[in-house]
Amino acid sequence: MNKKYLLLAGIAISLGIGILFMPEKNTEKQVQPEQLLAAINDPSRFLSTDDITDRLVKKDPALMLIDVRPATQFSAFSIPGAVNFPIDSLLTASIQDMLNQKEMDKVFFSSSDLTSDQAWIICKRMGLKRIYVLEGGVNKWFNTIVKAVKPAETAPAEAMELYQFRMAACQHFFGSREMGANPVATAEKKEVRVVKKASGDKTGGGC
Amino acid sequence: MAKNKRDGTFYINPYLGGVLLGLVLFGTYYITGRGLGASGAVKSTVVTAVHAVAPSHADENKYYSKFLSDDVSPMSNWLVFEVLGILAGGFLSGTIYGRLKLKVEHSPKITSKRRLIAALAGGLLFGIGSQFARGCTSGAALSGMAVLSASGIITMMAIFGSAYLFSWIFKKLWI
Amino acid sequence: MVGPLIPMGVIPETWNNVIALLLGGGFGFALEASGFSSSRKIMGTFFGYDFVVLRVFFTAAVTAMTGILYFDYMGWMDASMLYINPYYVMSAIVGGIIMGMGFALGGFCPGTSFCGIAIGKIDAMFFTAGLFIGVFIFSELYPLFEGMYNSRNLGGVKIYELLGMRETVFAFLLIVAAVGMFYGAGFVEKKVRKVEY
Amino acid sequence: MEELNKTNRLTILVVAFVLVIIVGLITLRRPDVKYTLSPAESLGLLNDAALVVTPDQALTLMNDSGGKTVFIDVRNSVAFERSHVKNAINIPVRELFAPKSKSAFREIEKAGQIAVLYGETQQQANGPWLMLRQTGYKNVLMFTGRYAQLERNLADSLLKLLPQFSETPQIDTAALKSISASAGISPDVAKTEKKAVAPVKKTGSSGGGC
Repeated sequence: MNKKYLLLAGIAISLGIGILFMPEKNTEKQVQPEQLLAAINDPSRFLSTDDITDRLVKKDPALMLIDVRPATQFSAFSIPGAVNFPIDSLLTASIQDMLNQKEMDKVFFSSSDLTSDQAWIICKRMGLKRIYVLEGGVNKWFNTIVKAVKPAETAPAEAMELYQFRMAACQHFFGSREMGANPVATAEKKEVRVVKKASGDKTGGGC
Repeated sequence: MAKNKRDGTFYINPYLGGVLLGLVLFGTYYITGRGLGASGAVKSTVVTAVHAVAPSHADENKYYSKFLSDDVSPMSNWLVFEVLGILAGGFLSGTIYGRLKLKVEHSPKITSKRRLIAALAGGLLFGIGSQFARGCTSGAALSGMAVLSASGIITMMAIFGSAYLFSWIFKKLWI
Repeated sequence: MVGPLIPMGVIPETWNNVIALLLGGGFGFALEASGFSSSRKIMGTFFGYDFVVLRVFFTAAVTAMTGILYFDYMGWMDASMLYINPYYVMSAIVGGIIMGMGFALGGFCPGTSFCGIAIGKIDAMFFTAGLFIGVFIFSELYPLFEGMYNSRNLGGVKIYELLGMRETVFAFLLIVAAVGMFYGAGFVEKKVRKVEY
Repeated sequence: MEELNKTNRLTILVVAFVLVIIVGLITLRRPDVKYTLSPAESLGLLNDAALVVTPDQALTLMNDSGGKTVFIDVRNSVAFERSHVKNAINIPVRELFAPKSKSAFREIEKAGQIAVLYGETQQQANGPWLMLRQTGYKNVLMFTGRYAQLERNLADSLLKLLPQFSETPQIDTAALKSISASAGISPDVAKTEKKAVAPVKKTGSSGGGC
């Protein structure tokens, strides 16, 4: 046979030997430290409480709110529609599967945004996509949305609009005095459940 | 080489063909993230045709309706364009190497008619089999092997294993 | 330029069809130029007088696999984003066996039959007509096959995971096996009586 | 089989393919920063109180002139210029893995000192701290307060003005109760209501201990 085939076979085998020396895949799939640092330095991962509230009220099916606090704090109070993945259990296979849904926006939150940001860093390192942090966490959410402060009469129109939006959202989640009189609030009542159901369905489909 | 290049008997070195094909396959994966395929185009065409002739029937059938969605016509499936490309590429190669000729290729021991019937039957079986295996030799076996998928390699072994067996049974058709 | 380009959004989806046409052209050219438009040449693999299918098929698979593995290693493409056909144990094997039978009868596979059509092979046209009828029959009788078609889905599993091997080891063994087969093929070809076609 | 004898183009193609791979391998930039902790180990860091410095501890460390502690300011250079902890080194977040920063950390490590990272808020120091810990620095601590708490003249006045959100739940149960109590609860909402509201009373009675 042609001598060149020996050469070609040699090339093929040596490429194969090269493959043998490649490291195991799963460690390589992590985001490298330098990229991770760049991601940490990028504040676009923070979503505001108003933004999240807006999406909750509009029952965005791609929104998945994740409470990373311990179960006791979660059961005490949490944002409606959130699921509870305590930060210690974040790396378990079933939770990673749920977080690995490409079509969902996963938003971590804790009481403030520290623990949630730590969860975000670990998950980002694991190569998860479309993950975010709720800026200020439940505390800020509670204080801006549930306890929305009425702006002064002299405040600009935007501030008043924001206040009205927050009040409406609060009614949407927890009901209110003017219920019945406000068609928006009644119409949206059912949607709280839809949001929950949607997120439940999605997480179920993950495994 | 230049002399016999155009008389239709010239073929490129099979390893060269293999490397070329491998690079095309690799390019397909690199660009689209999916492998090559051929039977998918047939499926798309059948689904579209059935849908055009009998829309209600297509919607009722569970298999057709899997591939019918309201917004995107299955005909726009990129495999169809890929098959058009195959036809163009094959035609180009046939032109270069002088193989363009309308004919029935068959073993001297059998008639053209027999060959055509066998080809039709073979195509029919291949059509059924490719739906079972979710891809044909190119879509499931070749593309699957490139990414080392289990379905690709198992399908490849099943195809070649049974083809070896049956080719001896149908030996008369060939030699 | 980290691949795969279209899923990564480097190339807009609107280019899909143009790319499909070009890649298909390359595919068709490689097949035809290697002789896959001739059913008797293809069948040579099974009777031992011409191993062109074996050579092209395995060279292509090994080349593409090597390219993907190296590009993934070098970070030029993300192999985890590649589409993996789901592995349905029963239907893959049954489908493979049926296809093998069709292969032995028809002498083509779908891709090569399109090449045959391109250069005017009438038998390839009949084969393709058969393909359409076959797909149609399958779809019409789908309720009969549904159970088997959907049974035992293992998902997009890789062969080395199934065998409990490391990917790199399996890839290396595949390359060695391919080279060994090429050597064996040359050996068999010398022994077997030539067939004119 | 004469086509098997024509190998020139094949050889050229294969060699070109191999060349691309070789060029790729040569130009491959190995990341010079590597993780030394697995994700699970990093997760374990988060609950370790020995890895953080509370504001009280920080103030004692600042007064202690033994030179055992180096404060690292991860804020941007403008904020650093305006004011910073005495003798602090400025390493903005984005420059954490720059060669200059690495040599600085190496020196600190060599001198047996301890680096305390602080930012405008704890949140800002958190990322760099976790990154350094994950990439193998064992002498890096995180300051758990905000920068204002380190700045003596600012500490008392500013701290009260800024709203603070800490990891302690700060849910005003009274406000929530008043909202839900006054609402005519329909059966639809009741489900969410109960789940969200009822346990709050419990934490309220326990004095918000957690």
